[in-house]
Amino acid sequence: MEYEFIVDNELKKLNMEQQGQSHSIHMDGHEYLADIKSLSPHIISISIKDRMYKIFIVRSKEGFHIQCQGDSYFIQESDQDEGEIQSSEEKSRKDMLNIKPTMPGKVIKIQVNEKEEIKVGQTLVIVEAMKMENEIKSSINGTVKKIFAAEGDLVDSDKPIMELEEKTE
Amino acid sequence: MEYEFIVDNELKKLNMEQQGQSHSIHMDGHEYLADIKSLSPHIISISIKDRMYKIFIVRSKEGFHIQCQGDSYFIQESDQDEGEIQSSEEKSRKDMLNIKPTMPGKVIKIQVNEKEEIKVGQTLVIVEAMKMENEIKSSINGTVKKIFAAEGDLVDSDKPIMELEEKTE
Amino acid sequence: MFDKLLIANRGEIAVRIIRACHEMGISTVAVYSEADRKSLHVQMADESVCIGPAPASESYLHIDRIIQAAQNKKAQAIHPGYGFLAENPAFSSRCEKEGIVFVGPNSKAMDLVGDKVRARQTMEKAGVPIIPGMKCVYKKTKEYEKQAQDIGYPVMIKASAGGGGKGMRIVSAPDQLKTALEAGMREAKSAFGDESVYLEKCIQKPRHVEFQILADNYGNIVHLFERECSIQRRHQKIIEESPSQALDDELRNQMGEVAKKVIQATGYNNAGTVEFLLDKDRNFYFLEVNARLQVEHPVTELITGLDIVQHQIAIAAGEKLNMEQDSLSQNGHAIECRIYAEDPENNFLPSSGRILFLNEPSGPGIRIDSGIFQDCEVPIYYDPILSKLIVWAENREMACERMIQALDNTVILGVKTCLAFLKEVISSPDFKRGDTTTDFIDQHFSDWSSMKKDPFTRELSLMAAAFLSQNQRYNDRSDEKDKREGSFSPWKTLGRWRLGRSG
Amino acid sequence: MFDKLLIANRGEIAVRIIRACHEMGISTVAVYSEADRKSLHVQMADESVCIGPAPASESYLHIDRIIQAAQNKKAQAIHPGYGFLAENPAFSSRCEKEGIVFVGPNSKAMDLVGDKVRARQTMEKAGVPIIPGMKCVYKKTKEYEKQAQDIGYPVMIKASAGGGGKGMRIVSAPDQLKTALEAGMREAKSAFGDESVYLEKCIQKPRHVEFQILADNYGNIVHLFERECSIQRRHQKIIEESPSQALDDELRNQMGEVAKKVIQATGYNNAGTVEFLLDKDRNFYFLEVNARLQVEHPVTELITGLDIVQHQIAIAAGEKLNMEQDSLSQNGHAIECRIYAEDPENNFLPSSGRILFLNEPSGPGIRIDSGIFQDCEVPIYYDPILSKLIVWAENREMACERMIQALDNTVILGVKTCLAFLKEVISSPDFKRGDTTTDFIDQHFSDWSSMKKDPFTRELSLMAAAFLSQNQRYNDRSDEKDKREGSFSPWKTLGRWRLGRSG
Repeated sequence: MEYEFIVDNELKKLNMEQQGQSHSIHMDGHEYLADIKSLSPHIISISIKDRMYKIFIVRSKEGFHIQCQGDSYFIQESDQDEGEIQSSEEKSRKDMLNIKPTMPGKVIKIQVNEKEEIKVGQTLVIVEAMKMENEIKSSINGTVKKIFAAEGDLVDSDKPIMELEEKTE
Repeated sequence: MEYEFIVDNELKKLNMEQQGQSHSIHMDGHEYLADIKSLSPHIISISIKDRMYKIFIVRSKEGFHIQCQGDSYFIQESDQDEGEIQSSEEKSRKDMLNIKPTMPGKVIKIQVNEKEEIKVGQTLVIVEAMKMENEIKSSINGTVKKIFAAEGDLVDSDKPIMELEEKTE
Repeated sequence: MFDKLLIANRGEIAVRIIRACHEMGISTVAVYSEADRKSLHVQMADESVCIGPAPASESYLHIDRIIQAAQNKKAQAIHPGYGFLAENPAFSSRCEKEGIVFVGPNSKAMDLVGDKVRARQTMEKAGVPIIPGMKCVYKKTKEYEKQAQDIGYPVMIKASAGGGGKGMRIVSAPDQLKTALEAGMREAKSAFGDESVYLEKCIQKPRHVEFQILADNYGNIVHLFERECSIQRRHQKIIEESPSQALDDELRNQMGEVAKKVIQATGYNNAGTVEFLLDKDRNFYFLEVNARLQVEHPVTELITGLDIVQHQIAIAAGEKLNMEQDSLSQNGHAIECRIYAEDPENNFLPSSGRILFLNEPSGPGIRIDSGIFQDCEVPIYYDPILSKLIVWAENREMACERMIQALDNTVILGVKTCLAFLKEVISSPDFKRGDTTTDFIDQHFSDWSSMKKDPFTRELSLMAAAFLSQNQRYNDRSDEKDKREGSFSPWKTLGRWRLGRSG
Repeated sequence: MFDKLLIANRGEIAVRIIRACHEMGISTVAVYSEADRKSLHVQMADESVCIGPAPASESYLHIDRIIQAAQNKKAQAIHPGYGFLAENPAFSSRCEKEGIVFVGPNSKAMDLVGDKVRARQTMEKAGVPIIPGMKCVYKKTKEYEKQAQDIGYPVMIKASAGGGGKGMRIVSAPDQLKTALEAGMREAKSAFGDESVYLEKCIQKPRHVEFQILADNYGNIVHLFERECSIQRRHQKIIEESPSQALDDELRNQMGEVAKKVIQATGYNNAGTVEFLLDKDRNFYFLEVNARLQVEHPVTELITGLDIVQHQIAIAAGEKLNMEQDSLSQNGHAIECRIYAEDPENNFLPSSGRILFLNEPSGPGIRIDSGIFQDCEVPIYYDPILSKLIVWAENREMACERMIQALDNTVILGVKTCLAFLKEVISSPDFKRGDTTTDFIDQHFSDWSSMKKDPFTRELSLMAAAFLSQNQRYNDRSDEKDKREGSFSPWKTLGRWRLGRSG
């Protein structure tokens, strides 16, 4: 069976077929014969050539949260979030204009006003979470288009606090 | 709501009603006002008068496996196993005639034959599990009615190895 | 000894203190905010009292409510843990006034050492070496600008009222001073309720070496040797160890004696820590006294075999120290890693959420002081420390290897953690060599990214995801139940048969 | 040092050895039976080889298959753990023949001490006090009957080839001898592959005191002090501690020196244990040498700070002992509880099944050597030890309190365990007083029943069951998923933003 996943912003294709007690897997030109077993709802054991690997995994609606030999991964099924597969550049561009906190927190200080001109590196807003202050700075030259939050507001990590507009020269 | 449970061979009735954030519970003439919360799928926190109690619990088809402050319980819903509520005596009587191993294991030696007369305390069968031998002895005077297993058989804990018949004098 | 003690804290340290009390036969009262109803410390205490809404200012920092909880529950003593009210003299003097024993220093000594500026004055008088810098606090930016000029850039802004890196900023040029001062003051205010800050000369490439002290109420003082805590990010320690690689017995004795002098000069009692900066020429400077139990106290417990929390409580109850300096020794090597919910790839920003899966390591030489459990929530309101992983071994090399294995066996899914980062730090040649200075992270790991992950672990993870997609049985609860039912149930056959007896 | 080592065992001890190897940088090969594909030790090793069906005789006791696995994987050494082939001279001499280093004593010494009867002869010659009893093994029941008569009832039947209580029986009258001999021989055969048994005088109310030994390949021998292991059920230890309450320094030194003499007289090398019985008049008798790593070795590790497994491997690799007797000391107090899947209410009959829920304690002074994880299966084929809980504290009283708390925080659902029983033993006044003899359980706990449970915990359990019946959300997987999705996901915002940098 064919699977398509997104991991670390890359699309990965994988073919997995049951073959007796084992699974035959093709991926990125590699071929594996693996004995895969569930040890528990959240632990999977993969045996390849007498080597056993333990993968800790939790599935949520967004995707798979995984830890394997100290490395952490977040894997999404590609069909689930078609719109998400956009180029890294495009995504990073959108992020530059939509100012979001990296984590949920409280808006301590908004350092700019709507319509104000801003420069690269200028502090836009200070958000506090877990007793730490985080300054969010602009990465563009332009203007503040719209501010969605007020000082003292609790803000979520995926909702923009303000929207910027880039100066086109 | 009314609940009926069997625990330690006793039938226990319990009434539990939601009352705001709390639950009001009646049981054995006692009345409790408790704040009950799930901490995780297998941990329940019960708060009564600022005291918090942590109950570890897993539900299986047979019933609830529970540990609370070092004490272990197995609780069954009474409607689930109507037939199970038999008097202790009756149950223990049945157990005396149907010889089962206390745990799954291997039949090492059968010390009696079918139709053989047996006495209280006589060794009937020796079962080994986890490298330990367990002698199962008769608790009645009577005869061996039927033997279901042979030496070397792997036997389960809930299937009889032999059936006895009590001598009626 | 006390019958009942209230713990005015949360998380791993509250759990740690509750454990100590239970072992001493002391009944415990936990306090908690509305965000913490399901937290571990609340579940472990004998009694738990809700003291207000989630924000710390309305719960864990609310003196009146905590005192009231202690009085209602008839607790004879309060242990403040670290952070929150631990170093707040108003709280400790309030306890004294209400006749509740505060497990910590007397409020006068706390007041003195807590005011970093007055403490510096006292030390200078006592002949203890201090870092050049301000000897009083000012109101106006102008005055700070002048002081900074006198001290010479780079300067360090520090909160007058507390430690833990809160409010701390390095300023390397005059034009950054104003913004940094404002931010530092806001952070100080938010963390300690006092916005005073002062300036110190920035010592280049120092090691952070501190001495653990126990002092009873009768003037007996011992030090429990040093901890080195040079590995810091955002001015906050993340890895601590003992012994320090930089000390020999001579320097150790010398610093230990100075540390005891500091305690004596301030009239300090109970457990405390005297912090020093040690420069590369083996000069050491008094930094401050931490007037509380510290996050890293387990490191000292493992090398001395003493239970610092139990000794704190015994001292507070009026017992005499039952040890002499000469009877104490350092055995083996201990290292602590603080496991924070934070993202090392993103400047260690805190993370919050639900712990979806948790596996804690175990085995020889491994200690976990944990404040979490699988399926618990990590709230956004408080310090994001999840747990501490502490290892002990015969020597430093073995301790490093043990820590690397233990970190590998620590699994936390659902929130971001610094686990992979900690492992790389401990595994790095510079750390293994003991070349640890406070700029270690900035110097060696400023561009750290876990994107250097092993491509094979990524392939394995993809296989696991595919397997789970294909094979839903574990996600389908009813099927999981069937599996369980299929297995042998010991309760089915509740003991009728007895071995070798009449059945 | 070895590059690769094979562990010829399973369960907690295999896990323990794998950990030690990883810390030493040695690659590990696990072997497993078909019943153990999902077991912890298989998952932890670098490589794992299936060596046959579930019955031990076809897997963990199958010498050819284990040797072949070692050769295929190019393992230079084999660690046998305890039980299975650990004390089988045929196995160790086979290893020697194949050029594989056996981590344990040389086969000649193992042969000698493993034959309990020849060992007794050797000890008598060396002037070591032994228990009156048989000095050779016979074939016929008649001969045993005569010997028993000479020794005087009660007599003890013991397996000539092994320890661990397997094959052991107390016989108090002549008419029980024949059946007991047969059963003992069958058990001995099943456990060690050798049915030989012998008879000893039964010492009344002794303490079981043993000395841990390390001996390198160059004649250097140290003892790591004693362990007291008097608390036994079915002749198997369940609680061990060090120091013993019965020893003072004089007796300790005396017994320690005799223990070293035993090792010397037998030409023994690597780690081993010399067991003694100590009677109430402080007479001690040589019992046997356990020619292997013991279940209770962590107790000694905690009081000496030495990693016995790592030292075993170093000795096997030809390293010299890097310690002297005078440099060793006992620090504090350590207690171990063995957590078995067994039913203390039903004569400690083993239990098997699936671990439905597992919580292991953590915190200061707590060590867990575990062979299980949540959702693992406990197979019926092997020794039912699940894990070991070991605590360390400054003194015995504190260690007992710590153990009680730790037992309370250990939760295992799905199989029966001796947890509640262990807690009652440790809490009992007799144990606390240190009045521990090998008949302790029979004397104080023969009628133990957990039916003396607190009625209130029963009520709480009923409330929890009612709550779960009412509120199925956690049993309904889809609902649980919803809860998780609702919480903040740190991965949603995979690091684009960096603090204080251009976004």
